[in-house]
Amino acid sequence: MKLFLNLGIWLALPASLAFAGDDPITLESNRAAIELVQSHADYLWTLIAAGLVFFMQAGFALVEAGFTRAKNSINIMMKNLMDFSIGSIVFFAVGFGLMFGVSKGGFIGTTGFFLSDYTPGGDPWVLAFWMFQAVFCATAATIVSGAMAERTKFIGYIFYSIGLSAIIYPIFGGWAWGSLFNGSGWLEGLGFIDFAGSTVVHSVGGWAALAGAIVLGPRIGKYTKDGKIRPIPGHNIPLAALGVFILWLGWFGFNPGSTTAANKDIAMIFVNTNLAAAAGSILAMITSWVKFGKPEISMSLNGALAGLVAITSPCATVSPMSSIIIGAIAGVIVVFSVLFFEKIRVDDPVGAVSVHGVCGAWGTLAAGIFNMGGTSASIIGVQLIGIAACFAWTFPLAFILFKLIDKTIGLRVSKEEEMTGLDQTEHGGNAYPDFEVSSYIQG
Amino acid sequence: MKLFLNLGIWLALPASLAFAGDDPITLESNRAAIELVQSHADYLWTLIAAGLVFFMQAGFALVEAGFTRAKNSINIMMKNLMDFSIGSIVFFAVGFGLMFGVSKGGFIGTTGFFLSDYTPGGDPWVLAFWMFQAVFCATAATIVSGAMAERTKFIGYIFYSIGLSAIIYPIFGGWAWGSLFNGSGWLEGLGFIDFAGSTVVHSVGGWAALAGAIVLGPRIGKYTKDGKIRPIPGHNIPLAALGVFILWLGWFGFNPGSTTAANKDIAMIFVNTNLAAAAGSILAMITSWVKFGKPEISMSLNGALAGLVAITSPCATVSPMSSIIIGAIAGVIVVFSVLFFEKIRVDDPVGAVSVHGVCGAWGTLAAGIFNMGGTSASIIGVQLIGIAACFAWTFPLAFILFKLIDKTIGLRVSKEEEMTGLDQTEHGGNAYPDFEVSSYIQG
Amino acid sequence: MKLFLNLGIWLALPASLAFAGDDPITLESNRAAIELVQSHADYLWTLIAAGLVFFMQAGFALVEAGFTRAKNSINIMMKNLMDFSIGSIVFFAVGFGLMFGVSKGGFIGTTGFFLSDYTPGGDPWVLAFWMFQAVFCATAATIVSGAMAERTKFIGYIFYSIGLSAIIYPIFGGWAWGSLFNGSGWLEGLGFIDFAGSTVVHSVGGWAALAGAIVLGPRIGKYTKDGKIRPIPGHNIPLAALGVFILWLGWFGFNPGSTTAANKDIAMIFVNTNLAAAAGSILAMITSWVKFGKPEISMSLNGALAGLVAITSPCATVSPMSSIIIGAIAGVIVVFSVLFFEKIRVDDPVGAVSVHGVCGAWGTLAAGIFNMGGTSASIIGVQLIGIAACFAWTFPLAFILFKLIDKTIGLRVSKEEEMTGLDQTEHGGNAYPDFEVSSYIQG
Amino acid sequence: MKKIEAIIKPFRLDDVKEKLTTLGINGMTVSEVKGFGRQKGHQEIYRGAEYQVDFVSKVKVEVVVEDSKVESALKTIIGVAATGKIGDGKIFVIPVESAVRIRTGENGESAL
Amino acid sequence: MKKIEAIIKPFRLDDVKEKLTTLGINGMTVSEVKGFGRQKGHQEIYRGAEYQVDFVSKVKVEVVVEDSKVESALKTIIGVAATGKIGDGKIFVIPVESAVRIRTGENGESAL
Amino acid sequence: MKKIEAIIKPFRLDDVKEKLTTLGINGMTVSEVKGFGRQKGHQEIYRGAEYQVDFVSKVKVEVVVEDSKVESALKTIIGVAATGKIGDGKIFVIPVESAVRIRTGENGESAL
Ligand SMILES: Nc1ncnc2c1ncn2[C@@H]1O[C@H](COP(=O)(O)OP(=O)(O)O)[C@@H](O)[C@H]1O
Ligand SMILES: Nc1ncnc2c1ncn2[C@@H]1O[C@H](COP(=O)(O)OP(=O)(O)O)[C@@H](O)[C@H]1O
Ligand SMILES: Nc1ncnc2c1ncn2[C@@H]1O[C@H](COP(=O)(O)OP(=O)(O)O)[C@@H](O)[C@H]1O
Repeated sequence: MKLFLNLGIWLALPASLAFAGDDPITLESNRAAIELVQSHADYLWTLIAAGLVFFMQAGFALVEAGFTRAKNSINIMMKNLMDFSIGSIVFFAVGFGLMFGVSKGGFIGTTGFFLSDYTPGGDPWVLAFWMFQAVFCATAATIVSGAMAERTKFIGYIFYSIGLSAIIYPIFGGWAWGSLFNGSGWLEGLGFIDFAGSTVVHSVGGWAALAGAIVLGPRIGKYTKDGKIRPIPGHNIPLAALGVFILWLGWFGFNPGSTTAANKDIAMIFVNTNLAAAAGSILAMITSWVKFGKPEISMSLNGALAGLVAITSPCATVSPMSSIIIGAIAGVIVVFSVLFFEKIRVDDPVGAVSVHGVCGAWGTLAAGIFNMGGTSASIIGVQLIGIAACFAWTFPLAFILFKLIDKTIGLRVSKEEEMTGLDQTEHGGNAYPDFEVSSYIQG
Repeated sequence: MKLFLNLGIWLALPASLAFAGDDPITLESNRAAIELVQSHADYLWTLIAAGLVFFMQAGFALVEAGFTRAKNSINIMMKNLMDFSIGSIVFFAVGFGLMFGVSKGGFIGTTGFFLSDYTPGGDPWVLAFWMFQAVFCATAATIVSGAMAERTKFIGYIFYSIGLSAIIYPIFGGWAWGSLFNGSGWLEGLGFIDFAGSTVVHSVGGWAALAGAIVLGPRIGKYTKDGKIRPIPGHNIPLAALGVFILWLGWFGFNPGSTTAANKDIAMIFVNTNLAAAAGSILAMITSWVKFGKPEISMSLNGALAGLVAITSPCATVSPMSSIIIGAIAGVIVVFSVLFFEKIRVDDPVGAVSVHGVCGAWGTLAAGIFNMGGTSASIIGVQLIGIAACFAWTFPLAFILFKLIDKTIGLRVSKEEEMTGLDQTEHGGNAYPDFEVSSYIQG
Repeated sequence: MKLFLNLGIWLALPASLAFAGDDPITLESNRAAIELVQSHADYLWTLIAAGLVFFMQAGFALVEAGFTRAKNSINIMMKNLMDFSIGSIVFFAVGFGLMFGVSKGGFIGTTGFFLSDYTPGGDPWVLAFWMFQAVFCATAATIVSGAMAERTKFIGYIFYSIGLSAIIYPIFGGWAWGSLFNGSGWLEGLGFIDFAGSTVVHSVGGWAALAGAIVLGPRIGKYTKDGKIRPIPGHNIPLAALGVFILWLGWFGFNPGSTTAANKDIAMIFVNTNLAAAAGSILAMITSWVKFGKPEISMSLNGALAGLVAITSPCATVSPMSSIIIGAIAGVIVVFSVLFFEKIRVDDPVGAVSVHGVCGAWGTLAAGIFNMGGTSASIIGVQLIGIAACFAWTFPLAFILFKLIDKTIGLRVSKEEEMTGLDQTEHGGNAYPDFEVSSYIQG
Repeated sequence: MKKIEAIIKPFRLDDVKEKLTTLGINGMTVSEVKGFGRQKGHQEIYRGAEYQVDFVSKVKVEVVVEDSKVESALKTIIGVAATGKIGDGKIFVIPVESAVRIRTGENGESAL
Repeated sequence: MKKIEAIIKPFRLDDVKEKLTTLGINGMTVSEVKGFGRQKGHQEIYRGAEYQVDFVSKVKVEVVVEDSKVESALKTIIGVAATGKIGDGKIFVIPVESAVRIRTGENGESAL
Repeated sequence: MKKIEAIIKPFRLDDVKEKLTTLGINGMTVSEVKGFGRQKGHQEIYRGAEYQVDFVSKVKVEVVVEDSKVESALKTIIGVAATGKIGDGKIFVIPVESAVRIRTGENGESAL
């Protein structure tokens, strides 16, 4: 620490200052010093925000575990731990380069693998930027876990996770955000607005989740022989609720942090993020109340997430009042979307497809409609192109990836294993050995 | 993101710089740049602190759920989710204006509803400030939830929550803090010291909680026919403890963040906050040990919160040593206060009245007694006026509000519903379907 | 708040500015203003980081509770609450002075007790610095709790906790970090590199944990009469996993925060911390997979912590690529280390000795081996001296401390109490009264 | 000797226990069970799907008594456990051939 | 009257319950039990140590019926609970001397 | 056939199980129960209020055996479950009229 505190102070002061003794203070040296201090604030904010987004991993893990059965909790924690861990390494080695490297025709990055853009002593900004982008990539990856819960082979999941972090997410991301670093994407070229990633992160995750849920098929017991829907209640609602609070907190890094600069913009982004989440949870609650006769919690929790996902794209370009509207609409959409996918026999235990896929698309469209700078057919058109491009790229590719895994190492566990629970069969463990746990819904 | 990173950089650099090409650098332009960078730091801190205070919602939810029975966990999560969500919208529409708008005679704000003080392109400070104030309002609202746990009708709770966020909290808040923005309160006019809200936030919440608990009456089974106290053990102590750790963390935003500026003051505030919490938990543990023969956990956890509440008002104006004393006394007070309210048949499952109401009052008084700048009869007198004003305003008003709700839509569930549990009757859910859960204490 | 917001603004602007009216702006006044703003950023970062490290207490509590039996959960929460609370007070009164006071011959500090280095109106840096150091001290203390879980007398544990926070940790810490403030340690004098404390914090905690586990002896039932190892499964794996996510988050304060300055260094430290943790968890998972035939979760979680502990010392002086290697090796080491200590009958329920002691030593060595500035026999030699000094100081001292406690007030509970569970016998409580809980492994 | 198995509503347990003690019945064994019968359970909603939960949580009280005490025990239980509402539960009487106290090896009624 | 105690695999419960109802059996009591038998449990790993979990989780269904229904009840249970795999469980028939409905005090078969 | 119901202290279960196996008893059913008896439970404190927890957690072991094995089984259980302390538990012997193995439909002793 010693070593570095000194160095710390040294760097903390404008470089020029280091030799203040000799160097005369000039207008220019002061200006340089000011810019250095501002850049320190930018680093601080970008990295703190990255930390908050990292914490969302815990939120996703808790929501998924809480909304599924006790016998699969260990498996869920492992998947969430691993898609962040593996995702970090893969994005370091491959993903970042494909997303932000010098671009081939706006379609794919070609440089910056293994963080080669950083050279000791060189400008460390690439490191701060990488960190922020890495947690975004992991978010996209982990969204899928929930939709595939309770029936996916662990090894198969790991291969999917690598595929998404290495290829599916980064390449699409480069189309929309490449120019944030060395790249330049065709989509951003058209003027596509997706400030913090309703489409780039959430829809990519959501559509991949849809592919996964379809390829897997529903859990045993989710539908009765005579085709009726059979709810499979989540085993720990307080944990799920805690997960949503953690995600909400993380979003205060996700959206405002996407400035990657400490400036005054973050205030409005912060407020918009909060108001949309609030409106989303309220409207989802009301909708569930009207439709089911009671204010149902899992829908209300999903509603908050729906509002957050929806505001992710427009958060920096719409007014607080618009944010409330955008979030509220998302809160209604998510309820009907969950029911819809359940009806068409896409078994998504946590509602990932509806929350991230559908509401991500809605938010991206909303960014065009509610744009403070005014909207136009062309602006909305470009947003629609972005939404379509995301689905057209992600869904088929993910579908193929899952099919491939299915045909090779296998994607779904056996009926026996599924009924016994993945904790025991995949990990040889028991999440709650001191409690008598059982779930009768096993087909 | 592209769009904004550029804009980000643009804003991140002193405005004047944007045209550095043309503009000559001057002493004044540098000074302006310095102030801009400082203001960026102020925004950063205010918003990060707001995020930490937001997270306290999760802490409150866990403490309340952990200290109550499994059969009411869903209801508790819903209440905590909703009083933050609804509170955000209500404070946006009404509360903020009443609290910080141009004041009528120091009693009530009259402008700034629906965040009308913000105009696109205008100074965004109001947004950062609103965000910070909104999470404070939600804190006051959520305190009450715990005292009313396990027997309150959900719809009735929602109406209370609106009433507190729209009227009770903001109007009193304006008396003490109005001048932080456009307002000017009569209480602050007298020189009332309540830096971060022992009274403004915690006592308001605590006295409203007292009113709620009284109007509701005790839970079935809390007192035996022959009038003996019957403890109703909380169902998940590890969750409750996690909640306290989260609250403690959140307080590092609550108190130091109340500078709403990135300056050196936050160091002492931070240290004082921590020392008071530590002293509170230790003394509460010792007190429980002496009184009950064992170091009891729920009291020790309450003790930490008691210390935090008590230091909230004086944290910026007392020495670290005084903070230890203030926290320690709070730790003792809270134990006796909990026992007292239990004896007089105010059934407060989590001790909200004692922690927030009583210790909030103690902390406000302590701010006068231990004031670093020296104290005096008049200083203490003003503190007492503030304490009294808070009770005189909050308790009757909240009492009326609860009575009103009780007479109209109803405040308490039926005996049957209470015995079955609110999760099932109010929300049609089951928090732990895979576990065999039961509580024999049902009257 | 009023009072202070004004003062806040006042301080927020460069002092000189306060009289801008009168004072002319000069190059020097601007330079002073710039430095003031930078120092505000330094305060901000140091305190935010301290908050994150504080939150690690919650992480440790959850990991320990999750990896042990339900019947001891209250006791575990109490220990974690108390070693932070008591540790804060003790470090304020004694520890900080011994660690950072003016040093007697590089061995022990002699000034600055009761935070006497701070005088109202004086430079508040000591407060920010104390806060950051206090949470470090508490981390070292709490590490031990896990290794001694499920059989330690509460009162005995409290005395240990005081001993470590007052003497064992601070004195050693002063040897390596004293010069960060008023001290000067012999170890840092040799050029010992331990940026954020793989040795100073983690190995100290780990070796003390080893002493504690040895003095206590294994839990009843851990080894069968015929000497076979009998696993005692943890009762709540989702909580344990949440704990690891929280610890990982906290480490983003622990390592980057150790700059105690807002500068560009934090970017690389942040990235290295994350990559090492990721590599650690992956390799631990693979190792468990190969050795046990299944990817085991408790090992994978320990692997992430192992990577974090290992990178704590070198995080600021090695490349991202090296960080991956360092973390990966830690992930393998931790698995074998856990098995080793189990085999030699050191019963460490959470693996604290392996994670913090062993991997802390590995990380400290790695700081020498992978040093970006190049390495040498002498650099590595000094690292080895530091590692050895840590063990030579901590283990015997802690051993004596535990023996002393054992002989006087007693360190271990009775067989009856252990079998019944500490929640009931030590705290008169029940962590999960609404659930049917039982553990058959009781000897 | 007979074993009396009473399936009752959980919140009646305290009173049943108390009253039995007054009869000089020194011991009993209790367990949580799920009951299915005329009392038809309730609806739950999860993510929009309603479903019927048929089982009602009940408590099973098992008490072994000498034949002479059976009658009074039955009366007592009925007396305190009855709320008059559907779902109050059942009592079954089952023959017990012998009882042993593990601690002492005592056999027969003295073992109770 | 007899008490039929069937120890079955948890996920067969729904069907057993359904089928018994069709026999006009209006009630039963269910509890979670741990079973030990030929079906030998499974291996678990925790922190590197493998260990055998002997017990398999089962469900115990207790249903008291008039003598005339015993045969059909047994057949029904066997019919739906059998999967042909080891561990399907057992059924025991135990005499019941009397049954009472707590709510009404009714005695004998009408109490069922 | 008889059903032996033994209510024992949880941590004696492993040994009881082991010893019974040596008698060639291939199966048993175990469940968690709350016991009430001479062993009087314990005090708990919550938020300052002390209260008596009357119930002690016990384990109920149910094993059905042919008549010939009853004696030895009883002896064995008493042998291993006795600690000499109050609360060791009870054993009750209950007649069983028939036993069926669900998997095969086998009846009688061969079903055990
Ligand atoms: N034939 C039976 N065998 C075993 N238990 C039964 C039987 N019938 C009812 N029960 C138990 O008694 C409880 C109450 O019975 P139910 O028919 O709901 O109401 P009531 O006791 O008023 O008739 C049921 O929940 C079940 O646990
Ligand atoms: N003698 C017995 N007494 C009581 N319960 C038994 C007995 N034998 C078996 N069981 C119960 O029946 C279940 C199934 O028995 P098992 O031998 O595993 O398979 P199967 O039913 O195919 O013979 C066991 O898990 C246990 O709960
Ligand atoms: N009459 C009874 N009927 C059913 N179970 C009983 C009866 N008496 C005791 N038990 C069970 O036996 C357990 C031990 O009995 P207890 O009187 O506490 O000690 P001991 O076995 O030494 O006499 C009790 O906890 C209870 O579960």
